[in-house]
Amino acid sequence: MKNYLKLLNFEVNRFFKLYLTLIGLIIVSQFIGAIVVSKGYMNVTDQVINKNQLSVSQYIKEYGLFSFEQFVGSEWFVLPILFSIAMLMIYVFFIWYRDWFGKNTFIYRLLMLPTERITIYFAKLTTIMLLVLGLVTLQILLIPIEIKIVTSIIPTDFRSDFSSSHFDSLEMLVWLYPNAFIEFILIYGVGLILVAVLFTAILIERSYGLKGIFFAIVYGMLSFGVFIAPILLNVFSNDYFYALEIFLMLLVMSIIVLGSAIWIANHLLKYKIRV
Amino acid sequence: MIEVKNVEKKYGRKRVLKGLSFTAEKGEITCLIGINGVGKTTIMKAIMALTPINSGEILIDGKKIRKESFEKVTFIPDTITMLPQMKICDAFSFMADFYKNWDPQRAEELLQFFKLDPTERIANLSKGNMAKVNMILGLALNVDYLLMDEPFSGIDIFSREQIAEVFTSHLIEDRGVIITTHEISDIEHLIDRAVLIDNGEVLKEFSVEEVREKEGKSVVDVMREVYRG
Amino acid sequence: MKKYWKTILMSLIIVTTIGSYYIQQAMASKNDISFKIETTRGNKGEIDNLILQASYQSDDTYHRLNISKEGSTNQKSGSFVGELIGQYKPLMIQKYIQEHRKFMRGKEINPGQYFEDEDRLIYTYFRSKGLGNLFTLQIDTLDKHTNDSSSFEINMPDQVRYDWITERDVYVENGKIKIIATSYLNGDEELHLYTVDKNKKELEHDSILAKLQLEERTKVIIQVFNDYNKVQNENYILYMVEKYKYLENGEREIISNPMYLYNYLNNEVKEWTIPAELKSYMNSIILQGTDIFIPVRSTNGLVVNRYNIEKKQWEEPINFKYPSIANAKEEPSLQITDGKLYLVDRVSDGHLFLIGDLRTGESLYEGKIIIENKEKLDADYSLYIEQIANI
Amino acid sequence: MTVKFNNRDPVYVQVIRHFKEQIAKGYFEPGQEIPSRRELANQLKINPNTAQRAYKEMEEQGLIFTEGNMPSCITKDEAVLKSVREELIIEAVDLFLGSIKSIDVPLSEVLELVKKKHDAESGEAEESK
Repeated sequence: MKNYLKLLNFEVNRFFKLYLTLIGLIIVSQFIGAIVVSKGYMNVTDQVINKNQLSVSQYIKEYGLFSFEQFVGSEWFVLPILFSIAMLMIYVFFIWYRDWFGKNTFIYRLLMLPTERITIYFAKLTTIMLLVLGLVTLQILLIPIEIKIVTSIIPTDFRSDFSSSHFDSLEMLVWLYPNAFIEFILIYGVGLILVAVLFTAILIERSYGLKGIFFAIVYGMLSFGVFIAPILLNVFSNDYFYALEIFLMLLVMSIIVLGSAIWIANHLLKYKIRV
Repeated sequence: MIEVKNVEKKYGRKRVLKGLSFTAEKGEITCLIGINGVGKTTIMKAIMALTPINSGEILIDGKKIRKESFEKVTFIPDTITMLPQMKICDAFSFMADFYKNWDPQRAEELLQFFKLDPTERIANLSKGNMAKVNMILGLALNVDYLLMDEPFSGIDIFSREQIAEVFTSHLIEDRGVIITTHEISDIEHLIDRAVLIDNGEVLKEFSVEEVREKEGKSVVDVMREVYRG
Repeated sequence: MKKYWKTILMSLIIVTTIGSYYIQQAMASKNDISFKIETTRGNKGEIDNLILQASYQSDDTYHRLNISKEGSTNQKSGSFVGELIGQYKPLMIQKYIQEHRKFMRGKEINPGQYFEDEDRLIYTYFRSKGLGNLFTLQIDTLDKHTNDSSSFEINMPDQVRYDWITERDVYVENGKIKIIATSYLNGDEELHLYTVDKNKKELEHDSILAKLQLEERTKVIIQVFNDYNKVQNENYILYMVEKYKYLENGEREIISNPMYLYNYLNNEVKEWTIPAELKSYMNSIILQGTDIFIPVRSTNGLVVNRYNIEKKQWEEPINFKYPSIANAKEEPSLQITDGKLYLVDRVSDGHLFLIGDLRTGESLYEGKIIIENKEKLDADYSLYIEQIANI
Repeated sequence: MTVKFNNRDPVYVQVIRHFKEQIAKGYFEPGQEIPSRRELANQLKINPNTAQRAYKEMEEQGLIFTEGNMPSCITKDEAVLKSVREELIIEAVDLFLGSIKSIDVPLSEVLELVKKKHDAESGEAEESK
């Protein structure tokens, strides 16, 4: 357990500098966006009001209030999120391959540590989850600040009230920030399983070289197949099962998929891995 | 002792190790000798379970390798096993963090012996110095067995001499050492046992002093016989 | 431990932020609107096992809830858990699933496909067989006493080719299963009556009650007035065939909308004319047993006009007195089951909930549905009752 | 104290001969302490196991003795010392005879030459002192 924590901390440290730049990028882009979008809105309203001499209430009746969702939907807000997701997806692979390639052979050191080699797998898996949840947390913390920025630029009578949760405006955000905690656990649980399966696929490739890629793909599809088997089963038995039963079966399947991913990874790291 | 018992290994269809067997005693320096590509490095990786073997068995003190073994055996490959952006002192604290029998004093001693600055970044070290730091990562561990892959190849003459001195020091005494090399000349009188290897097979395994005593032959003479014969 | 400050710090921030975000989300939904029923008059027992499936709407918040005498339980709209336990299925279907879990497997949730009486529950399903829109009709029967079920499938004749078929009502009587269904084929709409002989397990008769081709700009809808949400064994079906077209200014102009009464027993279709003064209340027509009710909100209550189909005459209208609000923006929610009228209508301080006996016209129970957390009151909220069922 | 080892004779034998030469030359007085195994390995750049073997062999031959874990010392036994000197001289003579045999010169002539060479050298040694 102690080795797991040390390895976890070590992996986090390795990515920390890049992580800080990512966080910096998100903050800068979203803050600038908040200013730009709000200022842009105000300029437009001033022009329209002056041009056709409208009163504020007439303008509002005609063009409606500024809602925070207009900022959330803007590219300033969305692009850094997409960029971070892409970066993390790449790092899911890079977190392993960097140990093999590059000037050094750090994988030797990792595999020669006096600890179960599966600890390396768990440490890297937890690192990815920490990085993902870290950005999820960042966004939750940034929203109130961005609201302050917007409210400082757009006077109250031009904007709707910003109280309700802002994560249900964009399809993508509804997935990243479900409104029930149980849904949060399920979604990020599936995310964890996806990363675990990807890790095992990487280890398969690392253990069997060229034909390893083929094995890895087959393994990935197999895991996906097993995971959605209950849904297929239900379709072929034309809806024989109730939603709750399907859900329970999916739960069992996901535990099987996760369990097998870990078991295979453990077996590979112990007996089949090649440096 | 480390026993390698008829180990078979294939890379795809190419048979790299063909039923290879030898033993390395604790307290002796065993040298695997063979030209490049005969599978010397592969054997070492196999011993450390860094590469799988198709059949055969490798025992360390009678047991298969498991996580505790890594406190008793260490492997110094021909490239450094630390991150380039690490300082030498970071590398040492990493080792101290994970290995119970990492000996900081000995590491310090070796650093002074090799005249290296602990705050230096690994990336900026010369090839020779990098080899020395890599060496310290193994030597400063209180292990029973030390596997070194081509410790002398491709580094400057002065570093080579410094490293050779290590072999005559207390650091090696009563530890099992396996080193690999493809030119035996400069370390012939350092080793206890020689294992001549050619494309994945052991041609001859002998005690160097015995051969000198009985047949008055140097290792190079034996090699000439065996490889040409 | 201090060496690992980065990881520890990160984990702490993550746990606290996400934790507090979801606690705050949970809090937010906890103090959502909640209602309770306060009895003002009549016997309390009437509402004992009643559940009102309602939806609450005020400017931009909308969510569904179940109101009963214990209070109201929120169904977070589209909550995953609610979905899982089938909370959003019509109450009648939920009841069937509870009682006949095995029989109900894989069944659709449209009450119009079911027929129930003391000893049987019958389920009908038009299954389209892949491309070319060929259909088969599947009939499952559950014997409530012995609890075993049988099922047979009939291949619909070749000319039954539609994009899709929606069952509206099922009526079973001495071996004959009569299914009223609207079928659609690229825009055209037909109201069919399929008669299936239960013993011979074959389609006996397929008559078209109403058929309309889509002329160029005219639109057509067939509206069946029987209550969609409940499985009622009415002997009659009242339906209207409305033809209308859109004028340039987007207004809808009705060309014709004759209404017909179909009698399951003797297979007769008769045209039925609604009195002119009641025409504007057509949308709240309810057919129950052998009566057609048309409720009209009056200044101080509700007048329920009643037409007896068998006697073919309008009977004495029943009226219920309560301080209704003349031009309230909400329609009264009204449901008639087993001779009782269940009415929910806007009154000054909330919603009146009235249960009246249609035969005698006197109100059995009167109560008020009011918002519990007063501070949450926002004047122009609206409460729409989708269905009232006793569980 | 650097020694050039050849690769054909066992290293430990060469170490022992080196010690015998030192004793014969009087570099090591009887009873004098000699370096420990570890120091010797380091000085001569040889494998500690070899140094270990050499010491064991010398002890058997009585050249050195070690009490408890005190450092080893050269023997004081005159007989052993004398035999060491003799052994080396004989060895040198064998070597000398082996090499002049091939030149086929009468023994007396050779001895004459050796005496003259020896006197000249010892004379020089006298002046230089």
